[in-house]
Amino acid sequence: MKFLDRFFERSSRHVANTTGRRHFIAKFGSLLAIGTAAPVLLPIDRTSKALAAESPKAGDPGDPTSCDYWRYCSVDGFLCSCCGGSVTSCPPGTETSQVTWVGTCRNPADGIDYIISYNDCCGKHSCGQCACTRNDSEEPMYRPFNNNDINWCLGAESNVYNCTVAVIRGIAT
Amino acid sequence: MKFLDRFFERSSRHVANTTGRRHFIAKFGSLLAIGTAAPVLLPIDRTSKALAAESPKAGDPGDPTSCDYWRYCSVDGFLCSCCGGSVTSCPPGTETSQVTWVGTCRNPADGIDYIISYNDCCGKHSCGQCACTRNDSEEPMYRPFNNNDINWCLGAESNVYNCTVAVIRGIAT
Amino acid sequence: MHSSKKLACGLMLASGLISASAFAVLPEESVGNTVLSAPGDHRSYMVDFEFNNMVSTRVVVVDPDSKTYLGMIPTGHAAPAALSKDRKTVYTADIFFSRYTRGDRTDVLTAWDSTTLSPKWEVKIPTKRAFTLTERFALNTSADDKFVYIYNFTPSTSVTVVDTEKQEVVNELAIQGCILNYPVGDRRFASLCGDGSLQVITLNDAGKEVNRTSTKFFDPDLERLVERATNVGSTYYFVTTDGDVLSADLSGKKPEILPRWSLTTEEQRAKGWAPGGWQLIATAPALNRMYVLMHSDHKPHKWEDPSTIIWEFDLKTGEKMRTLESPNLIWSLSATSDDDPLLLGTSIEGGLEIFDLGSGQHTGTMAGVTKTPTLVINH
Amino acid sequence: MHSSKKLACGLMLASGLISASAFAVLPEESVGNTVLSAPGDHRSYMVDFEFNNMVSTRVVVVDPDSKTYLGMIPTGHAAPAALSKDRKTVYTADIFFSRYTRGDRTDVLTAWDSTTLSPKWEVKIPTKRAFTLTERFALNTSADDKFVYIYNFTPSTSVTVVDTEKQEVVNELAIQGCILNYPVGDRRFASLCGDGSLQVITLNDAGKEVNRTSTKFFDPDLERLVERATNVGSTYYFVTTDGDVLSADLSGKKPEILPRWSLTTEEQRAKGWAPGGWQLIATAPALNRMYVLMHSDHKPHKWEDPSTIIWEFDLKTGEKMRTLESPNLIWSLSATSDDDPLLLGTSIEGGLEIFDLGSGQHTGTMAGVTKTPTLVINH
Repeated sequence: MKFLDRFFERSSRHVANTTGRRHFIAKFGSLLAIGTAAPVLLPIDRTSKALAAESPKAGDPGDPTSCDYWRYCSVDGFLCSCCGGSVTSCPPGTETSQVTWVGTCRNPADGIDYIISYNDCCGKHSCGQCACTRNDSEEPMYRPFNNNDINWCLGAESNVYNCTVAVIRGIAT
Repeated sequence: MKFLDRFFERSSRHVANTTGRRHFIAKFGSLLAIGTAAPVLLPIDRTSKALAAESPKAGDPGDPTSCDYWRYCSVDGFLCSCCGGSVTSCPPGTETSQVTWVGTCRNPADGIDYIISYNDCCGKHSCGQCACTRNDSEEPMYRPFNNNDINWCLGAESNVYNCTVAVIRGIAT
Repeated sequence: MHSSKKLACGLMLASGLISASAFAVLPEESVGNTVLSAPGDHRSYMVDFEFNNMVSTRVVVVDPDSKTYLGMIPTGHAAPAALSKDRKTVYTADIFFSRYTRGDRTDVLTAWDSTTLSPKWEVKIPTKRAFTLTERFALNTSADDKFVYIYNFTPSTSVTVVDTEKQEVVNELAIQGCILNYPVGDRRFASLCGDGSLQVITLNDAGKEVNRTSTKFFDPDLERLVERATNVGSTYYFVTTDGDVLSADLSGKKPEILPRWSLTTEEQRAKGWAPGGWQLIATAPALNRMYVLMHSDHKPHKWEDPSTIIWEFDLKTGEKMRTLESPNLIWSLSATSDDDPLLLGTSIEGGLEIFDLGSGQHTGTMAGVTKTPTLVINH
Repeated sequence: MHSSKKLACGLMLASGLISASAFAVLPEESVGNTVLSAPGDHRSYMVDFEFNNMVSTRVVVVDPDSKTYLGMIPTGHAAPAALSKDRKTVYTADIFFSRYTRGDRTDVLTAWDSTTLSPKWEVKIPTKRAFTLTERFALNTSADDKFVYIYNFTPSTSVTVVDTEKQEVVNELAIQGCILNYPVGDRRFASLCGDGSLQVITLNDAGKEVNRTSTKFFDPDLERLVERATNVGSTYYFVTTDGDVLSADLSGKKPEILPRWSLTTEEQRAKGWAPGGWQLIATAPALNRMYVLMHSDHKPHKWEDPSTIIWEFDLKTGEKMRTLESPNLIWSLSATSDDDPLLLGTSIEGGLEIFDLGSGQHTGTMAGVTKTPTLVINH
């Protein structure tokens, strides 16, 4: 879920560690079920930008409770790692949405571009911790699966948004 | 309704223009219906304190959108005069609670102590404007009709609190 | 003891005081209720998303001339709002859960009286209402106020049609691959599609589809067109994230695509000037001018970032007329439709920024009237 | 084109990259769910009143040792919360309206699992739950966890009794003229009455009243006794706004009123020292000590104002032991019940202030974890 954390986090949270914008041919009308098929991306204008400021640590560098962490390059919402979950786990008592949006983030440790899904955790209201917006690879709403202005608690029993995880789904081509 | 506007209004809003604390023999279990019988007060230790800082205007001095206004000496909540209502009118679409708490405030214009009822306006959630707490004549909750830690939207169709008016109900003895 | 006798004593004592006082004793009062007058041209409605809670949200009603808070409308889960053309009704498309964050979901269209700010009626709608950062074109009325169009996203997309006379749902139109509803006249709305086309659906008086067209509008593989448009009558204006203006006259069954123009000179674009914001454009129909939130240091990831700088354009010539500046960062714009229009901006601090478009002057800020205002809308 | 083939290509390309990298390629992941361990001695629950919204409220669960946000429990309309003695359950007494701010009202007692933070069961209760600034003694469990007591205010006062084994309401006891429920042992609770008495009700295993006593406790015409008490076992401690401590042993059918003592010396009282705050007192049973929020410039209207200064008292001697200081204004206190207790304070900034009671040191602040925390409670 992308939201107005600009209202909350107006500090220098925009880190140019994304690999540019990518276009996803949205298949509206069919659920994008995680686990059955990974989202398909069509990169068109990949640009190499400065990596995150953190000094790389082995494999997966950075602080998952910081908006600067490399996996959050297209996140928009509250970080589950500050909300009782982790970078890949929903907080206690929340349900993972099975529908999601995706971004592509470059890991500064290996220079590889990973496909990251930003699954929303649902069924409790706004966690309110670690609001984080990084919009670089976002597309307008007519390409919804690359848009984070949408509450993606669509594939959950309750559509109420709590926070967002950032999960590696594969490597971008 | 008395609430934590200390969390919001931590400026110097406490004006010592009340006439001391007053005790109300609470009649738990029977509604205090406004319009049928005015609340009865038993003053015990009236003290004369400094009046409000405003220079008195004819009859009813002060700014009804300011927490310093003399009638608000025991108010706790959002001022309806900032919420689309007035000092005696609920905002559009809200319902007046017919159960209320009372305070006694001295009017700096005439030096008279008036009985003020603080009716809550109900059916919409927190107005959020002009939070104002002035607790001087408040009693603990075992004397509920002098307590403003209670949501007084009890005598309304919906018990959701929006803001509070301050209505002259008579003169205190 | 504690009877009305005691009070009578008090009143007698007070009578004694009156004579000694320069003022008459203030009379007893009763509690009144407030009813607003019929909405004037400038009345404004701020949609408050309440990011840090988002369950019970609100629309705050203000008068930007007197800078007065007029009241509020409680809504469910970041509801979009729309105004009837006759100004009598404010519609909100609400979601309610039986246990607030879980349980049974109920979606309703609620019709609020614009003078009492009370609900007049509601109708249950399919539990599909889109739950997004509030979109200006998610909820709209037909020009004759007969129909209300509600955008759905499940992520299948569709539009629910409510007949406001019958107060019932009369249709749900699939708009697969397309989003939102841009209303046109009495019986038509457009949607913006992922393949770069504009889809236009025409209804009959029963709300049934009688015509549907698809017209190429832009190339989504080459540029990003912001879906948050503005219109003057049947002509809709969109901007690309790079600063081009794409517009179309939607009055016919098929859109007439109008010539593309640019908000910026090549020099300005080279300096990094580009649009950015949420509802980043607005039009003042009486002036035939458009207002755009602009960034001088634009980067792709800033396309939804707020700004303090607003450029004014003549819609006839595409010429830049003036620059307006706000003391606070603005995220969304709206202009009034009368002959003495105001431009209104929602600040990221929760306030409303007010500009007089006759003088071009910023006339004031209503600070703190909302928490996270995503939109401001006007009659 | 846009099929899994394409992705397979990507994976092959990636394999090529691996060999050139010093690190192994990160594996694909799936989304997990978090389950908490059984609550330790220090786990804390902050009741967030959310003054600026108050519809969908919350309890935030934190670990003050690691200063970690563990999760949250969504509640309805400023619900009070209580913890079962076996630490397995968190109870909340919620109010829900069908349209959030209007419509049909439903009150429920919700039982949440303290490890999954998910609802285990709920039972509808009379739609009378008190809606006040959250009171510590509005919702409580019996010592054997069989009964939950819910305070009602309409403004008639009563206590709903829920049998947690049957998961049903088994009684509603009128407590006319009295407020709250201070639980005692397995089958008893007290209430504080407007005439200055303590009323004690004893129940049987079916939740029916078998005994009721009333015992004079203080003179409400002479002093104000803050209803927000604290207890060590069956002994309850209250403070007056002037700084006297009134306590009673409630283990028998009739309370034993204990000797009154003062928080202050005459000199301190003359200097203006007096207690003030919301939940302004707390006890650490293992130390047999009490903690009181104190003001040095006390005035009557400050009796609910926050403070940065906490005095520690030995409950056996009534002697003042230490002064603790918080960097932020605290409104409510709680202490843990273990042998290495922490003192916790909710700051008016929404944070949690943490003190180690062994050293008496302030060990940190968890900033911004709530909006308006009225209470913090502990196992």
